[in-house]
Amino acid sequence: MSEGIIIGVAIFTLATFLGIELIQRVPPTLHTPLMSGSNAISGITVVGALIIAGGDHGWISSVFGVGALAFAMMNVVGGYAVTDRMLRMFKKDGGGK
Amino acid sequence: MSEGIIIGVAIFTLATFLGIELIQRVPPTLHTPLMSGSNAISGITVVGALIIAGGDHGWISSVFGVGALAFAMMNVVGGYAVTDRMLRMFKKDGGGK
Amino acid sequence: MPHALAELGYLVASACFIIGLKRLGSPATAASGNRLSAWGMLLAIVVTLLAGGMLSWIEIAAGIVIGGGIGLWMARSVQMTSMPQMVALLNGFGGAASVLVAGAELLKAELGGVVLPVETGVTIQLSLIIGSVTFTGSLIAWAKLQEVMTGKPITYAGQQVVSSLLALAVLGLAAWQVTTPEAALGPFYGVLGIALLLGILLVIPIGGADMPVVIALLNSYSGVAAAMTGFVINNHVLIIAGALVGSSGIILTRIMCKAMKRSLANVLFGAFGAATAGGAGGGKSGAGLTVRSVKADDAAVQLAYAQQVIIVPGYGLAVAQAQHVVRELAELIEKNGGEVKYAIHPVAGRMPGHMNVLLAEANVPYDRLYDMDEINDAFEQADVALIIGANDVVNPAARHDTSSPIYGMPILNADKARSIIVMKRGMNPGFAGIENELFYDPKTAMLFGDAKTSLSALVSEIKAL
Amino acid sequence: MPHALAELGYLVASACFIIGLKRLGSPATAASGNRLSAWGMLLAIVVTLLAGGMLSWIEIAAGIVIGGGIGLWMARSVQMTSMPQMVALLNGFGGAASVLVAGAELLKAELGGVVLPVETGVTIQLSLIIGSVTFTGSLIAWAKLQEVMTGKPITYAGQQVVSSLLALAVLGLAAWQVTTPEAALGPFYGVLGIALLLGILLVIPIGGADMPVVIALLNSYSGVAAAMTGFVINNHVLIIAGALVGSSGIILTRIMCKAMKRSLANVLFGAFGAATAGGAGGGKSGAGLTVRSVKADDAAVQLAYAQQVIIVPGYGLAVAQAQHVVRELAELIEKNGGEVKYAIHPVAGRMPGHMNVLLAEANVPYDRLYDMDEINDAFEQADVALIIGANDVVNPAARHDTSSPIYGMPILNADKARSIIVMKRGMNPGFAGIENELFYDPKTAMLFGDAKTSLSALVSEIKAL
Ligand SMILES: NC(=O)c1ccc[n+]([C@@H]2O[C@H](COP(=O)([O-])OP(=O)(O)OC[C@H]3O[C@@H](n4cnc5c(N)ncnc54)[C@H](OP(=O)(O)O)[C@@H]3O)[C@@H](O)[C@H]2O)c1
Ligand SMILES: NC(=O)c1ccc[n+]([C@@H]2O[C@H](COP(=O)([O-])OP(=O)(O)OC[C@H]3O[C@@H](n4cnc5c(N)ncnc54)[C@H](OP(=O)(O)O)[C@@H]3O)[C@@H](O)[C@H]2O)c1
Repeated sequence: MSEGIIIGVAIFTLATFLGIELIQRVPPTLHTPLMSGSNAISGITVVGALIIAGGDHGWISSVFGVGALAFAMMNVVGGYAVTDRMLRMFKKDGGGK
Repeated sequence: MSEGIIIGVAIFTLATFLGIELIQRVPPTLHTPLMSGSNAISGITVVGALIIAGGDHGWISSVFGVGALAFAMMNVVGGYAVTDRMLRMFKKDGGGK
Repeated sequence: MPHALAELGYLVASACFIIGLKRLGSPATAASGNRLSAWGMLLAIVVTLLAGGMLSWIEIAAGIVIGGGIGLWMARSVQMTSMPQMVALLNGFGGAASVLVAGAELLKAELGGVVLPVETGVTIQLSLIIGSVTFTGSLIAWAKLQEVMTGKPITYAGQQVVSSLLALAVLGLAAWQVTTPEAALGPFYGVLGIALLLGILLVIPIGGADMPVVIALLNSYSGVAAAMTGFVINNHVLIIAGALVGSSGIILTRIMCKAMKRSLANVLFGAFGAATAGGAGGGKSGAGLTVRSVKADDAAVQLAYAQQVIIVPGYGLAVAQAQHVVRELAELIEKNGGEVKYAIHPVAGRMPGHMNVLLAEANVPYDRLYDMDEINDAFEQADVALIIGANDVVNPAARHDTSSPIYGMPILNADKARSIIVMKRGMNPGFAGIENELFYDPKTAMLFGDAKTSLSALVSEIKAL
Repeated sequence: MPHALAELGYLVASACFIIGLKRLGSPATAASGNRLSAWGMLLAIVVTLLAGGMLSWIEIAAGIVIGGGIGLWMARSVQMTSMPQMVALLNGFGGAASVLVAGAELLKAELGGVVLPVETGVTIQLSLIIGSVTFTGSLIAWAKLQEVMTGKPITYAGQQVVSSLLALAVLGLAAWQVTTPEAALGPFYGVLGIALLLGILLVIPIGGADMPVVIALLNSYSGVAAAMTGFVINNHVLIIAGALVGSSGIILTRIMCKAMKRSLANVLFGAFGAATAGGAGGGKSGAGLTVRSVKADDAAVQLAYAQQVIIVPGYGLAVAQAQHVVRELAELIEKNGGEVKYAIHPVAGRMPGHMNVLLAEANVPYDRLYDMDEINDAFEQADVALIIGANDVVNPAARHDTSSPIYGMPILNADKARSIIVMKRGMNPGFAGIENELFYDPKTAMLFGDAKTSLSALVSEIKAL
């Protein structure tokens, strides 16, 4: 096992602990936006997709790369936009009156 | 700047965020043991002290290494032991009756 | 862009995700938190574009425009009542992206004759498998919720044996690929095909109403898949973001299971809704008891003169899309001098926070919505508990009937109110497929009909008073 | 032991620290959490011993035995009332260890003719500076609390200018060392000497009663110093553990400042307790008002027949070491049919949680201790509020006197009780150095004398009734 992977595991472990602490505090009111918002974060694979799509690997780049990029972008843009739409509706005092 | 230092910064950042989340939840009842207990954790420099003391650096090892080791061990042992002493006193139902 | 600077950019992006998630924890800061998280994502994308020595800009532009466009269109056009499906679909896309990235890395190595280090091989396989299961599993969840396919559990003899064997086969093929230095694409296709199939097979035996739990779990998987991809391309922002999402999904899964008092294993393998639904019609409390039905005009009088009204929304509110009329009714009651509160059960609807989102859409201020623990003592002082399309979450059997499938689930004390009005279309059971004795309570009046129609009728009756 | 295995061991140790800290968050799990954290430390030590190719076992054994022995002896023999000093001392030792490790790394390089990379140089200097300030600063804090030196702020003209200049000098010397490739020990000694001096100068102008804030802050520094040492020796367990302690110290500092309604800057540079203490004797509310004094026998009667008694402990309880007698008294009152609760103000005493630890030592169950928010409404129903060596935390001036230094600090509503008994030795002000109008309230009776003596008298009087 290389050292790189252990550092990766360390980072993964820390981030997992942190995620647990952060999410446990979210009140039920916000669980649906939380789900779609965290879902958008998992679209971070867009970074991997860009590296593949932008590389010089012939059909792998154009098929896998562009496919991955499109999927990841749907996840990212769709996730953030829909979460924002939901959250903009949350108001403290009925402004709609 | 080398990559190693950025990974270090990443780990430091994650651990700091995590520390903040963890400590914010500790009720005032436990603030004193928390202080001494986290103080004991900062004795982790004992690892650095061991590496110096165990190395082959002549008087640096024997003076700085052993000195650091003794200081760090006081911090570690004293901190954990005194925290344990305090915490063993916390009881839910007056057992002393 | 030098490597160290790129790493620093990724670190800042990670911090944006963390702080964004933290701010998602309170209604007042949630919107800004989500935007911060989005800025972090943009930063990660820009850093990658600048650092990566991109060659094929046309491909990149195509991918971004197509994906971003579809995503934006979906986010704009989806109805608030279809949020669960939407999350399922997006989740599936995330899984698919992980599969494609990991697949590309594998193909590059195999076709280029490069022997990957074992740990990279392992993480590629994990990313492929988890991503594939997430992809097809999410699509099935979407189909069930969208009612493109039956919401009933699909079971067959030996189901779990088949699934277990397929899982073993996938692991075996993956191990083979990792340990064979020669280039071979067979196991890759095998792993891909079987994992995709497995995603389908694991989700079809789960009832449609359990889909929210499945979605939260698959959300967690998509995070883990992203983290694995991070190991593959050795990028820490993927690991951090993936781990955050992975833990968030798991926590939400646990919260839902706890609120329903069921184990995760029971949700995944219990085929809930198949057996119990059959017994619904002939439930024991139905025998010999009578239901008191009421017309809208009488109910309107009762509500118009009530001092304290507690509204209990449930899944039927979402089905009827009645959130706007509810607010109208509440405002009318308040104009007549009554006080209106909303009691939100943690698993009302089909997704955690479902009711909150619906009512927020209708501009109901979130400080009028009370969690179960906050409001349960207030029912005793309420003149009317107005139950709109809710069923299981107010079923008193959860308190005393040890044989009930919902026994032990904490419920809203609507039965403690001075009087109760229940709006539903007929006597159909709710998600758990069981009778509700509350409907036979002498204090209860049933206002039958679609919730939206009934509510509109109430509104015009009260206006006419 | 191979390198990767050692890394894994360190990772497990880090997880022990994290889970340990998490478990420290609830009284029921705190003791096991602290032990888990200690096991993590042991693991880290063992891993280092096995992986490091240790040469000089005698030195190591000497360091471990001496340090561990002293630490254990201190932990065993310290009195619970001296906890703040103990933490200060241990904290200083941690800082000293960081200094020595970083110093050794620097000396090795300088004497061995090795040119360190800039980032290593920078982290070594940070570790040296922060560690030195932590070391001497903690020693001063200890001396003030132990009353080895005066607890009063020591100030002189131009103090902040001198400190600022020294701080600049340290930074300049450190920068010089880092940027000079030639071996040079001058700047090293300079940095060390000035930083040690700075630690002293920064803490002497702070009043003894503000030491807990200083200790929490220095605790944070010692964590940061450990993390910097982690960067120097490139070891992640040091970085993680150091960061955890660093953030924990900062949070505790913030909690304390908030509870006192003062800014951190005011604590560090305000020389609190110097100016204000002077005005104490002639406080305005003292003029013309009279104090009602009471004897132990009368107070005993009042307590013996009270239904609801709320005990408000403060710093005087710690000074008098009266925690055991308090419990005895409470048990007596309960035997007579009364109910006793303890009201704990967040900054009662001289350290956060100070009262909790003291009362826990006397075996008072922790569920009898109520936080300010939980109990403040209960005072109105209390027959007697028994104030034992507390002063500022029950001073009503905090509510209405905008000119008071404690204005705005939330206080315990002891003045709302039907009657109030205050135990203190005389009319001396508390930590904030101000008069307390509560003592002049017609409802208040003062029982003068050392808290322990008065309490013992009460106990025997009640027994004799
Ligand atoms: N929220 C979550 O995260 C989550 C996740 C998984 C499972 N669940 C489960 O879902 C259930 C939620 O309980 P619930 O009380 O909200 O809903 P429910 O128990 O499923 O009951 C919904 C009721 O609404 C009525 N309804 C349907 N369409 C309607 C319409 N157009 N107008 C008026 N009424 C309508 C139905 O009766 P009619 O057909 O007679 O009208 C039905 O009885 C719980 O059992 C929970 O465990 C929730
Ligand atoms: N807890 C923390 O973390 C922390 C940190 C920093 C600062 N502080 C500050 O410390 C103060 C704490 O308030 P407090 O009400 O607990 O204490 P206080 O306001 O300092 O008052 C303590 C009182 O106890 C009396 N006393 C001293 N020795 C005694 C003895 N042997 N027997 C009986 N009485 C004795 C003193 O009066 P006599 O001399 O007349 O007896 C004094 O008025 C607050 O101002 C707070 O801001 C607290």
